[in-house]
Amino acid sequence: MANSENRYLVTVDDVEFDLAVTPKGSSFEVEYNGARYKVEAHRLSDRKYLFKIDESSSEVDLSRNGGGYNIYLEGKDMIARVEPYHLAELRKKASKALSGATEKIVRVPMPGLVLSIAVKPGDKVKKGMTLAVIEAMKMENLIRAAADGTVKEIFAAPGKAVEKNENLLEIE
Amino acid sequence: MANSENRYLVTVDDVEFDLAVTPKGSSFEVEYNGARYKVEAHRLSDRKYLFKIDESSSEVDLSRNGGGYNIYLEGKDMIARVEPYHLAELRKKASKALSGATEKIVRVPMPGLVLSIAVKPGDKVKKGMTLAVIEAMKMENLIRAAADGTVKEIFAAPGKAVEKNENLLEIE
Amino acid sequence: MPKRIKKILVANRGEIAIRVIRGCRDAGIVSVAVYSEIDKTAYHVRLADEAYFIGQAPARESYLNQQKIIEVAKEAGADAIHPGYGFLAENDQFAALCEKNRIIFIGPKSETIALLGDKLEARKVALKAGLPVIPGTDFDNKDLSQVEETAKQIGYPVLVKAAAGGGGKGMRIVREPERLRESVESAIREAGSAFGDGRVYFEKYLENPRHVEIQIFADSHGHAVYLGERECSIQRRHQKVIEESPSPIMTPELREKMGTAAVNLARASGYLGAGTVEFLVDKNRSFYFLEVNTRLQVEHPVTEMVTGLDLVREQINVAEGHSLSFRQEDIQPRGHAVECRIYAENPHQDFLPSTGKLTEYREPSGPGVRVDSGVVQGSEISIYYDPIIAKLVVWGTDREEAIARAQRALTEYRISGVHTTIGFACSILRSGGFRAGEYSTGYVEEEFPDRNFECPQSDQAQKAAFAAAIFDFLEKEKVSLTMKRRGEKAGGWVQYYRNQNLSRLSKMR
Amino acid sequence: MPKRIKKILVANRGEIAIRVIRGCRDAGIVSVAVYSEIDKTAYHVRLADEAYFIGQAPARESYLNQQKIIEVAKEAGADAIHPGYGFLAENDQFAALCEKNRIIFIGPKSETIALLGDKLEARKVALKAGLPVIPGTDFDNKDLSQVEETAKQIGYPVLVKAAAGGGGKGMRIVREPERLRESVESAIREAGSAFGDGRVYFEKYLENPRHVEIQIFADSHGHAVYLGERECSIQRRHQKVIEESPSPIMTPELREKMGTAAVNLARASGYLGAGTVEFLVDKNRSFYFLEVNTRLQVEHPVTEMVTGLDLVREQINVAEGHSLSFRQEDIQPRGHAVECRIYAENPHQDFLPSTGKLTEYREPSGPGVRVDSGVVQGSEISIYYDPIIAKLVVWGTDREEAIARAQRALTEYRISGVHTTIGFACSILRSGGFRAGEYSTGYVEEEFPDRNFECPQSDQAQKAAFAAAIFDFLEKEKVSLTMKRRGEKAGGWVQYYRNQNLSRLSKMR
Repeated sequence: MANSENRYLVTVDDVEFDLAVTPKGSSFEVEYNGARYKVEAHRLSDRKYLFKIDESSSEVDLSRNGGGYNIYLEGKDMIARVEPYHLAELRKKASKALSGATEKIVRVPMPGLVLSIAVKPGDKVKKGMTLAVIEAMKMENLIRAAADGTVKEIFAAPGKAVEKNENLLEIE
Repeated sequence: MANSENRYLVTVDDVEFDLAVTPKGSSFEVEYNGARYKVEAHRLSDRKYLFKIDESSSEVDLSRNGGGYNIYLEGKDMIARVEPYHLAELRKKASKALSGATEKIVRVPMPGLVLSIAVKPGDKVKKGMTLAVIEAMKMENLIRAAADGTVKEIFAAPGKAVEKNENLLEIE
Repeated sequence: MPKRIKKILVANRGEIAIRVIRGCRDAGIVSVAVYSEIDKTAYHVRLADEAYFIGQAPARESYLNQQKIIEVAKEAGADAIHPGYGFLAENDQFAALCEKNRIIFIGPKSETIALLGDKLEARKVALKAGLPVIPGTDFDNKDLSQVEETAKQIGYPVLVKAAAGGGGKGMRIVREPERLRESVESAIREAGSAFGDGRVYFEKYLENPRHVEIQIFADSHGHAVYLGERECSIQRRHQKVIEESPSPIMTPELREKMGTAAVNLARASGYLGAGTVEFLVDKNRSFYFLEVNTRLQVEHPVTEMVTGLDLVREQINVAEGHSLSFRQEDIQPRGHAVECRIYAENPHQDFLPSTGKLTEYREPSGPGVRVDSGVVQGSEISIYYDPIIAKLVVWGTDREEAIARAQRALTEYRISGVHTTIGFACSILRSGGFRAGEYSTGYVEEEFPDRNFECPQSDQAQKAAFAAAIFDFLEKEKVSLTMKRRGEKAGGWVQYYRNQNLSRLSKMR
Repeated sequence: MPKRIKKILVANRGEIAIRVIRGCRDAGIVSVAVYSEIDKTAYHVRLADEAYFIGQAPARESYLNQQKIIEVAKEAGADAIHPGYGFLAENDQFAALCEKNRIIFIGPKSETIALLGDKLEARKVALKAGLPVIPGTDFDNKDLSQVEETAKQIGYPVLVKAAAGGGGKGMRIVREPERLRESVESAIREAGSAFGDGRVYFEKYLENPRHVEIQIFADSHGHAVYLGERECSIQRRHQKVIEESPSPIMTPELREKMGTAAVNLARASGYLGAGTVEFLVDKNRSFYFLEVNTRLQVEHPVTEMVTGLDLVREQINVAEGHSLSFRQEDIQPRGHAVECRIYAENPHQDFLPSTGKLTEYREPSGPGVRVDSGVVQGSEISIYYDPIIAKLVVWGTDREEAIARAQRALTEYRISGVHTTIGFACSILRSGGFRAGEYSTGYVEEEFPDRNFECPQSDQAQKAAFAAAIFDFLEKEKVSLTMKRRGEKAGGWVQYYRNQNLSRLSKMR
């Protein structure tokens, strides 16, 4: 992938798509599976768009549904979820780790700026609870607990610029 | 007409309809040309209504256009203007008077409350200019000049309750 | 003495009401719609010349309210009532009520409806008229001692059916002798409570036959004809979903045999108007009488497309007392027609009806395409009535062209707001068995055990992934901008977002 | 050697592009759309399998850009180009450019287009092939001395026409000898500047003839047939608006004569594919060759409805090098078809094109109705292209039924946002002369001198008055409430109004 900052893992129903999106003037370039596609998006009405992928057009109904999107396209209803690739990796690693030995140190998944730390030492956390918010890739990324535990130590502070894989906090 | 308060002169393109509208529960009774019609109005979408007149339904596009309405109905575009019957009478009398001897005294067309007087003695007025606003028949009625002239005297004041045909002001 | 019908009350709703209203308009006849509370802005109300309110949403308080409908017909001055299909269409009491009130019921006489509505009686009439019926017999419900002997003569598996039947109630497939008695007893109980008539009978159970039906028409002057067949074996939940004419298994000889049989039954029952004689056809092309539908069929447009006739208009013609406008030899079917019923159902959830508002509704059109629909954009699909949205009926010079056009039309269809059977229909039309014309009533379950029905586009998921990623990208840009502009007043970024980023979702022309 | 076409570029937009794309899809051929800047979300772009941008809105920068279209065809790997009608459809240079680039041009050979596009040459070919032509002659533009003598021989009135003609340019009706010379000279000047070709010729001017045309089809194996006629005499601004088949004046003998004449012309000109031979027919049913349109005609669906053929598919078939799929004796027209063109025009303002966004667009459907449209709800009608919105094509077993259905369908049509010719079409269809089948090309002007075109409902104004009065009543209640609630904060009454009074405009179900 040329530009890992714009790399996403999109899950449509149960199928995963690893792709990169780069704006090009008024359209986009999408890199997927080794190929590059030119994508134009035109708004038709309220929640309806015409997406043109290379030379092929599709009418797409698209609306937010919680953290994902409801999509209706060519007779098919789908649910799509979009994650920055790094976060998706982290999530997967976390759930894998969970099934083996629990990872105690929570690390920064991508270079960014710590916006807030939601916990303090001694707090009990549940799996999925937000631990910190990091601004990166032009968006707020929520760092969540991969398993239940208690916060032991915190290594970062709001306002701090952090590097990838830097220690964020420790849970035991 | 049973209820002159709800009597209207509706002009559709160049044709006049003298009718009365009475709300009846969730629908209306319209009296026209000696007959009574039951009319239901259902909103279909933004500017679109289903009007059911007795047993016959019509889809009607209806939107304001200045003082009137743009109406599209069964393939035909029309412009409708709705006036309380008394005002329409006054307007007609005024324009008739204008073509003969000019009526100098502007009278109150219906019992009501003077909301405002828009002119003062000595003002030059042009035909069509608003002279006063009277609240009556649950609406604000604009009293307009029927011809050019100069305001000579004013007989009423804002807040005053007025009777039908009471003198309002004089123009010379 | 022929009587000119000037005004028809259409005692129905949805697509069939609209079909009949259109037929009235084409014939210069005034149409009167009736509607329930939730149908007050329904399309059939808008399209009819007049419309009358008849009660609350539940059908028994409105569309099944015989007395109210008769009252409205009198108030409106309607000469005739067209019942469509469903609701009161096969109700002999309603037909009799019309007759009593001197309103023409557009359908057979009430006694014909009663006779053929009783499956056991219909079977007897068919036998008498020389039609092949499925081997079977009725028996005395009170003495079940000979049941096992009778079943043995017919041969297992046997089908237990209710005389007053319909909708599969009181019906049992029995494959082993030891389960027979309990099945018969429970069928009697079920039929008794469903129809107030516990009479049941046996038929030999045919495994996956084809369902082929003959359209008949009879007038009051002794003429009766058949208008060819419709193949209706593509079914889900034992209800037809895709029909075609001609049937892929039909030969001119078989058509003439089945047609003649159907006409014989029409004559034997004193039939009047449009009707359908349903047959089962086995692998050897032997056919067996199944039942008669004494009304216009959902799938009648398939016959209209190949014969060029307007069946509603012909119903009116015959109801007026005229002779049929055609003779048997005038019927020269041309080309091939396929109907796909579009239901508001979720094929992935066992065809569960899907309710909601049609936020978008755009029909296909162009060469060979006819859509009989009951809705427009903005219509609401409610829990109260049949979830049929429309019937897509497509004609082609041959079967291949008809199927190609049907597939094309299905991809042009746009319905948002409810689940539909469009993807399901696409799947069927492109499946091997259907294309080869080799399918029976068990086809859907056999071919699609995992219910994986999709429209032909293979890469919808990939397209959706691209669309979601780009949309998300733009949303994230928005969040980023928010944070960079913290000091600014609320709403600032929204403006910026709209101006700068959504312009990438370039404005509609 | 027949070549299978796998991919077709459709060098057009709007309804005809969609018609061809549908034909491609029905035949399993990949379709490629091209589009200008303002057409980027147009329906033909959405419907095609692929779509390529070819330039700015003005046609000469996009749909007439021959080089660009050829480039796109190569890039997309299209085997063939279908030009539709208009734009490049009768451009022999474009056809030649396709040939040069080894792309199949779906139409006649470039030299046939060139030959028949020159009206003077076409006239010569017709004469040679034995067709009756309107008495007339060409003459040497440089020596006008014999012009008066020639005109006298033909007899006044005479029609001066440009050889390269089209759209009425270079055309003059001359009723008196003293105006002849100046008319000829000005026609030469006009033709010269319009077509770069000043050649003109004479024809006798027929007063209010009927315009009847014959659909022809020819393959590359020497077969040529005629598919019956279309009557196209209902015109406004000298353009067809309502067409039907068969023509009300047609007899089997006349059809055979005209058809044979048209086929002879096809043979004489080495014709390939679909074409239309236009004739004028006078009161005595004498017919005269007018011109040949070397392309698919706007009104081709009328022929499709009565013959059951798919003309686009047959064009592709012939372009692939196959023989025609039917012989003359296979053509058995059935029933009657009527087409009403729906234009975005204001019939009350001299048919001025009307632009805007289609805020509502709902097509009619049901028995016998086909709509070939180029738009969907939300589409924009721009100043750049032909203002045709759609063609409503209706079939019936006879002329009366076809007309009744067309009238019904017109009343079902819902278009908001632009003026349309729907009311105009209603007026024509119910006018006495049209119903009697007695009309000529002068009909619209003769019958509707005051242009009072309306849909049949007589009381639209009264209904509008009721609607306006009720709406106004509710609005006034709002104002009254405002005044009674002066002390309250702004917006309070709006809330109240919405809650209390608009509930009278009871919510949609």
